[in-house]
Amino acid sequence: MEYVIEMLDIRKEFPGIVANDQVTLQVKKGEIHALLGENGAGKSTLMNVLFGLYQPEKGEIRVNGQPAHITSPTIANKLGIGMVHQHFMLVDTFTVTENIILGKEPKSGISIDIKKAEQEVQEISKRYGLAVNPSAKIADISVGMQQRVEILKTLYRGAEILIFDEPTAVLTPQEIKELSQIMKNLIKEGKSIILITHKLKEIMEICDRVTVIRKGRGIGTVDVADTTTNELANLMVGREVVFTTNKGKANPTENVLEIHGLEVKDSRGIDAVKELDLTVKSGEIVGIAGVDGNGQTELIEAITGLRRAESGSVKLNGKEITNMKPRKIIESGVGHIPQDRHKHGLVLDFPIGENMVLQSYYQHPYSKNGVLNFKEIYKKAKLLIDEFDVRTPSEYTHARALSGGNQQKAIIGREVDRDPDLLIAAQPTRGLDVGAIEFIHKRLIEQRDSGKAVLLISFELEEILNVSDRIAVIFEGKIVAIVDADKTSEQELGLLMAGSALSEVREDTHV
Amino acid sequence: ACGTSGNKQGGNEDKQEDKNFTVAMVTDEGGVDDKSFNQSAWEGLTAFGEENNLKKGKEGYNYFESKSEADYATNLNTAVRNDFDVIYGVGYKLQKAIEKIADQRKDSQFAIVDEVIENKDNVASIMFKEHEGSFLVGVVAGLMTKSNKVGFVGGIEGDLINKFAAGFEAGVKEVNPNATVQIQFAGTFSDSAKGASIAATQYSSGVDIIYHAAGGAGLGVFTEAKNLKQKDPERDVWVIGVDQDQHAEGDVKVDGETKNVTLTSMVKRVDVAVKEVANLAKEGKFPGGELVEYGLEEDGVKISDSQEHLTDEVLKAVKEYETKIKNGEIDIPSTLKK
Amino acid sequence: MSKRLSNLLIPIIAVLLGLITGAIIMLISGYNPIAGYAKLWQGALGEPYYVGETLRQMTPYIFAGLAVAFAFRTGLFNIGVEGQMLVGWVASVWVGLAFELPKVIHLPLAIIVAAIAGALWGFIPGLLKARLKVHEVIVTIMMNYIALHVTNYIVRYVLSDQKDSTDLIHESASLSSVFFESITEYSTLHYGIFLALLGAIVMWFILEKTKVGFELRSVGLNQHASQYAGMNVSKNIIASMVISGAFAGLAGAMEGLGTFGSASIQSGFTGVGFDGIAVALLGGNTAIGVVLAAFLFGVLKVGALLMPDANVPKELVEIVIAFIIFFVASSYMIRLLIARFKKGAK
Amino acid sequence: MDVMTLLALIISSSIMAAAPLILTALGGVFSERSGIVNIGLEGLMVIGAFSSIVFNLSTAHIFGAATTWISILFAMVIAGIFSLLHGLASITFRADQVVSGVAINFLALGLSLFLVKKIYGKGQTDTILENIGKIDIPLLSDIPIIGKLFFSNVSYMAYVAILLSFVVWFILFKTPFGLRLRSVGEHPMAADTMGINVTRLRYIGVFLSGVLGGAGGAVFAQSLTLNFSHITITGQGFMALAAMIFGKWHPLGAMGAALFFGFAQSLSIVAPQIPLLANISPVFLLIMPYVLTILALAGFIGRADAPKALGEPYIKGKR
Ligand SMILES: Nc1ncnc2c1ncn2[C@@H]1O[C@H](COP(=O)(O)OP(=O)(O)OP(=O)(O)O)[C@@H](O)[C@H]1O
Ligand SMILES: Nc1ncnc2c1ncn2[C@@H]1O[C@H](COP(=O)(O)OP(=O)(O)OP(=O)(O)O)[C@@H](O)[C@H]1O
Ligand SMILES: [Mg+2]
Ligand SMILES: [Mg+2]
Repeated sequence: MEYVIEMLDIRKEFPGIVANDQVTLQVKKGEIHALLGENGAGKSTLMNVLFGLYQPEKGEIRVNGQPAHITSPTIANKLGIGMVHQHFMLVDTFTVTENIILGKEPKSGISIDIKKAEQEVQEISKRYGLAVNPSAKIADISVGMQQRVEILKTLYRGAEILIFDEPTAVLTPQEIKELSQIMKNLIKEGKSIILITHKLKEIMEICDRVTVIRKGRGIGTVDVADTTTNELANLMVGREVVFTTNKGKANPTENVLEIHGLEVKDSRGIDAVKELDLTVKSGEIVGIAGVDGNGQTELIEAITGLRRAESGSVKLNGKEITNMKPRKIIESGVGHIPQDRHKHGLVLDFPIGENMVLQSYYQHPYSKNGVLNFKEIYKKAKLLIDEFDVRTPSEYTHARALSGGNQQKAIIGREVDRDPDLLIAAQPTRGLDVGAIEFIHKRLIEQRDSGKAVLLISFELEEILNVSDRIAVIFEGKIVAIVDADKTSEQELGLLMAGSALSEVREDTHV
Repeated sequence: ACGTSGNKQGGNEDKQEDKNFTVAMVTDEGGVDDKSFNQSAWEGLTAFGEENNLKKGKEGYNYFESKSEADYATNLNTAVRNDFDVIYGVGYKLQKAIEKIADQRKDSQFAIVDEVIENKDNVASIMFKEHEGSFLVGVVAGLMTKSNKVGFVGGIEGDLINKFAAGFEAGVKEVNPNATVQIQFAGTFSDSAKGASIAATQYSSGVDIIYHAAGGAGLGVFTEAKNLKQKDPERDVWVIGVDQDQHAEGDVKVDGETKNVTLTSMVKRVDVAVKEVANLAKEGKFPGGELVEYGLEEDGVKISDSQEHLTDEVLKAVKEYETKIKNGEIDIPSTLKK
Repeated sequence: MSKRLSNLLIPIIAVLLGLITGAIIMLISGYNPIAGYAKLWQGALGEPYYVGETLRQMTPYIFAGLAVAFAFRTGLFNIGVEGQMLVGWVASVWVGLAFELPKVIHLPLAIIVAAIAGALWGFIPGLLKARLKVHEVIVTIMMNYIALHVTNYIVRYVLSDQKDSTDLIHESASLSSVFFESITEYSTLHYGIFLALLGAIVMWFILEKTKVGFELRSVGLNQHASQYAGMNVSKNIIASMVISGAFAGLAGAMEGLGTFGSASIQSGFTGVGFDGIAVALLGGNTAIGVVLAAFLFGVLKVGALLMPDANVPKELVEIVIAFIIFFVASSYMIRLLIARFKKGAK
Repeated sequence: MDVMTLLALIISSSIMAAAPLILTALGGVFSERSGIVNIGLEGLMVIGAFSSIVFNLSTAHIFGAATTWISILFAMVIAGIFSLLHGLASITFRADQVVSGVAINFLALGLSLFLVKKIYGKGQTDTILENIGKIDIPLLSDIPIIGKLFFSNVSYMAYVAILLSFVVWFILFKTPFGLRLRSVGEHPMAADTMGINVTRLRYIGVFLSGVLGGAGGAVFAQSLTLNFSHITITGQGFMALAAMIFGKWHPLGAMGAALFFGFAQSLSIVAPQIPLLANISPVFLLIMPYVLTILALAGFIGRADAPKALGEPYIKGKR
């Protein structure tokens, strides 16, 4: 069998850590090959080696049977390798077209022929079904569209082998469906794909073979047809993994969060949340389902005091907290796992230990008379790191050095530990491996069971359905329906999220 | 003081042997070749050294350059530690440093240029009557202006610069009571762009002669005058230079021909003063505790030797006033009326 | 090699490389580098007197460096140290002249007022940055010029009777030290050096040990996360500029109460504020680093004054300083060199 | 003075004073758009001023009236080469860019004064005779009113500077080179993955800042001081830096900001001639340009976003 890509016995070290060791990956032409592993297992590192961003300490790479020295992305590009990175490589201030043509610009005279470029972009985007607006600024478009831009970048360069590093982690269900279709189209065109994902279901659905890495070591490659999700999960984690989250019935009591007639504008001054009403009781998890960009972010920011509420009221345990300072709100008992952990959740250049007290550093016992007590801080950090299974060399390691999953676990540990009456969790499991997801879901339910209120925002319906007790569907800044989790379905939610009224939906499904 | 002064080179004994009579100076931030009073002072020292067969350096005559105000004291002390017989501080800015060190080093002799230090027996003060020289160039300007408008561009307002302005204004008024004098300060001694802008403003308001006492900002005044000359070779635009003969600064090429816009300059002979004080000291007549003033009489200020633009009439008038001033017939203000 | 060792070794190598480069330049242009450096050494550390001067020169550099470093650590670039220093200087002299009080009150008062003046000068760019997002680099540059002209005006028309310099401050507000004068043969070294070292400790303590410092660093590294964590970003930006300005003001007090004992009209910037940028960054924006870098600067600046004795023009010293800065900044290159050297050894 | 004369005066001296700042700020735009902080602009102007004056003095007898222009070109080359030192330190050796810029400033001044002493044996050069003079621009200056206000008593160089900002705008925003340069300053890793040579582009950015900073210094020296000494360039580079930030790293913005500085400056100088302002205390006039700038910033300019990767050395694979 001929392989388009062979990575043989690769070893890659970082100072103090071996990210890849004895990893072998062989990709056949025309297949979708999954790369599976826990957070921090070394998947991205391996792909960065293939893409020429890192040089391996050991091992051999062959492209189409020929040994290749991929010392830079330029060489990778020349060899027909394109990569869609886990963290997008897009210039925010450029337009879609500019990002795509960068480095390979069509010219008229000495200037860029932007018309021609836009046409070309249109053409490719049609051919593979990747709808984008060529003249929009990256900063203004949705994450889904940004990802399509990333794919277009590789296609524009004529890539034959595409690497997708966790492409679905940031997408809505609708977008994920579209992406699967796109990948199938690509395969049809004779391209090969390496797909990194934590979603076993996706692997089962669209991949041909899977290579598993555990703690930097290659475990092996299996045919998808010959395996099950459970087996994959066990391979990856090295132990038995339980899938469906076991939770008992909710015991909602008093209202913890009460929102009435809330109106919030977004950064451009446009109404994002309109006359929104919502209540979350202690002892229940309310999930907010909705397509990205329907006011979820603004809603959270208004609750947490990060964004001004134009009108309406937000009460916590019966007390008005509308437009109070963020710290006051935090102190009144709100915890927040932010959606963007790099930007909002962590100070990446702080040690992980200090990140653990980012909200509480000024309180007892971390601080006394304005002086910090680092002993206490790091004691606490160590406890949380152990309890929440944050994999880090030490509590003194900078947060930046941790893998995404471990960063997230650290944040969750921090928030849960503060024991807030209301815990807002925005996309808490984005980009995490199954083990970690399982862990986090358990923690959220624990919070509920100990009588806290939990507000869960997620684009993943499966997560919403599994974890929530009640589900509020948000559409264009309004809660358009509230349903019980055990009395609804993915289909129903999908329709509601697209703007259909509950009455219509229920009629349709029941008749 | 010697006991504690820790002069390593054996101090007193050496001094008694017939060691050379040595002199040194400490410059202000302008540096020793500033085309201005530091340079002039150094020329004086050099002349003194050569006359007395001294070598540059520790055993003869030397200078210490200051790069910032903080260096004054260090340099002065270094000079003291090298046992120079007279140590000059050039520029009013060194006043405080000399005052302090003169108290600590009572055995050393100091002289300060452009400032008065009173009640210290080991410090001589050398002052110039800039207002007298400025009066003379004021006379020139007053007589030569055709528009009856002349200008003065100063650097940073202060006692010293005000002397120039006051003398100049008085000179102009003396010979031409109808003339007006526009006085403006650039607020800087270094920004020539600003000097040029001020000059542009003054010239376009009808001024035809500008006297500057603005150091580097004054270069901008020359530049503007030259620009105007280049545009309109017939136009009367003049600059009066300061401190040294700034004739060369006024050279301008107009249509391939070199013209000159430096009407004259007010020259300040720091060299003369420095040399004279050195000679006095050598003869054992160091004017410690005294103020030595250098005016027209003492050859300390004068009108430059480049006088090609001045008519005989003007030169005659200058001569007349020179005599009058020397005879003390005229009282020239040294401060600006507010 | 242990990290600590290489952290120590790198600046030393950098300084050596800078000196070697300087030597090469001296050789090429026909000067004697050995004589030149011998003079540099003598003029900086060779005699008690010069040690005194070097330490005195180092004093304002420490404060200026701390000011720049403090702002940098909190994500701000304070180019305005020069101006903040000037206002601090004049403010300290004003207090030194205006009152006659017992030393225990007068001196601290003068120092505090200088810090407040500098802080105020830093407050303005801080406020504009925090409230209106105006870039602090431009505002602080402009504030420098404003400080220059305003302090000149104050010296001339407020603190003196239209003179170019104020009188000497009252002894009760002076930092000058008879003891230091006696052991350093009349150098201008004053008690300010202790304040400066204390200042370094204070900066270290504030930044590394207090909750205020925690917030400031956090905001400096990631405003967004800090805001999410409930910190008041605007308040911290202002606080940072105010504290930075206070340090700069103290640099001014060192000159006003220590070195000069007066304030005089400045025809241009003193340069101490700008050198402070180099000091801070050479010192890696840490307190101890700033102290060491300030010492280096003190040595070079003061030692340079004697170099003309070896016929080396003073400009050459500037060139040497520039190269030392280059090499210290390019520590990556030195790391590479060390690595290669070690490989060669193996 | 009548209003027309006053206005003409203010405008022409604004433009004249702005020209060197515009050129230098444009240089800053190139460097910082490529992600390299350049507070060495001051030093680059020093080198430009120095080399143009030396060149001018030594070749005026050969080139005659063309000397000034050739001197500018010469200064551009020299300062361009000089700036590569900043590139070497901050790009290749990953030095802190601010420190490296500070070093550039030290080195430029030290080196040029050292050389002046070596060449001329004194602290400053002689005065040049071929200088950038003021002219009335042919034809344009004949336009009624506008001609007198905008095209009289200016230099060609001033208009070259203004035109150049449009050229730079075109280069940055319309050509592949500009796109690449900006991408390197915003997201070098992204650029790298697109096959763009980050290092090379940053060097070019820095080199262009040297070239233009050199031009700025050359224009300043040859039109205003006409000689070179330690006070020739005193803070203009920092003003250019301010103009660049004020102009939000945009060539036209930088030009506007430089013109604004020029305007504020000349307004303060002309003020004694304006009845309304004649009695203001001189200290207010001295600080006026800077206060006006701060007010303008606070009033309607507001936040400026620097290129995202500004100041960060690009290290492959760093997250
Ligand atoms: N540039 C780097 N410097 C130091 N360590 C690194 C670097 N990049 C990755 N690592 C470490 O290498 C290991 C593998 O990281 P990698 O990003 O490849 O994991 P991953 O499998 O992609 O995880 P995730 O699923 O969270 O994306 C982790 O422990 C990570 O902390
Ligand atoms: N062009 C420049 N020249 C010199 N220094 C600069 C320049 N741009 C930024 N700096 C300084 O470096 C520091 C870090 O810049 P950076 O843009 O990361 O600041 P920031 O705190 O993230 O601000 P913002 O919220 O505006 O992004 C800034 O405080 C700034 O003053
Ligand atoms: Mg990854
Ligand atoms: Mg930023």
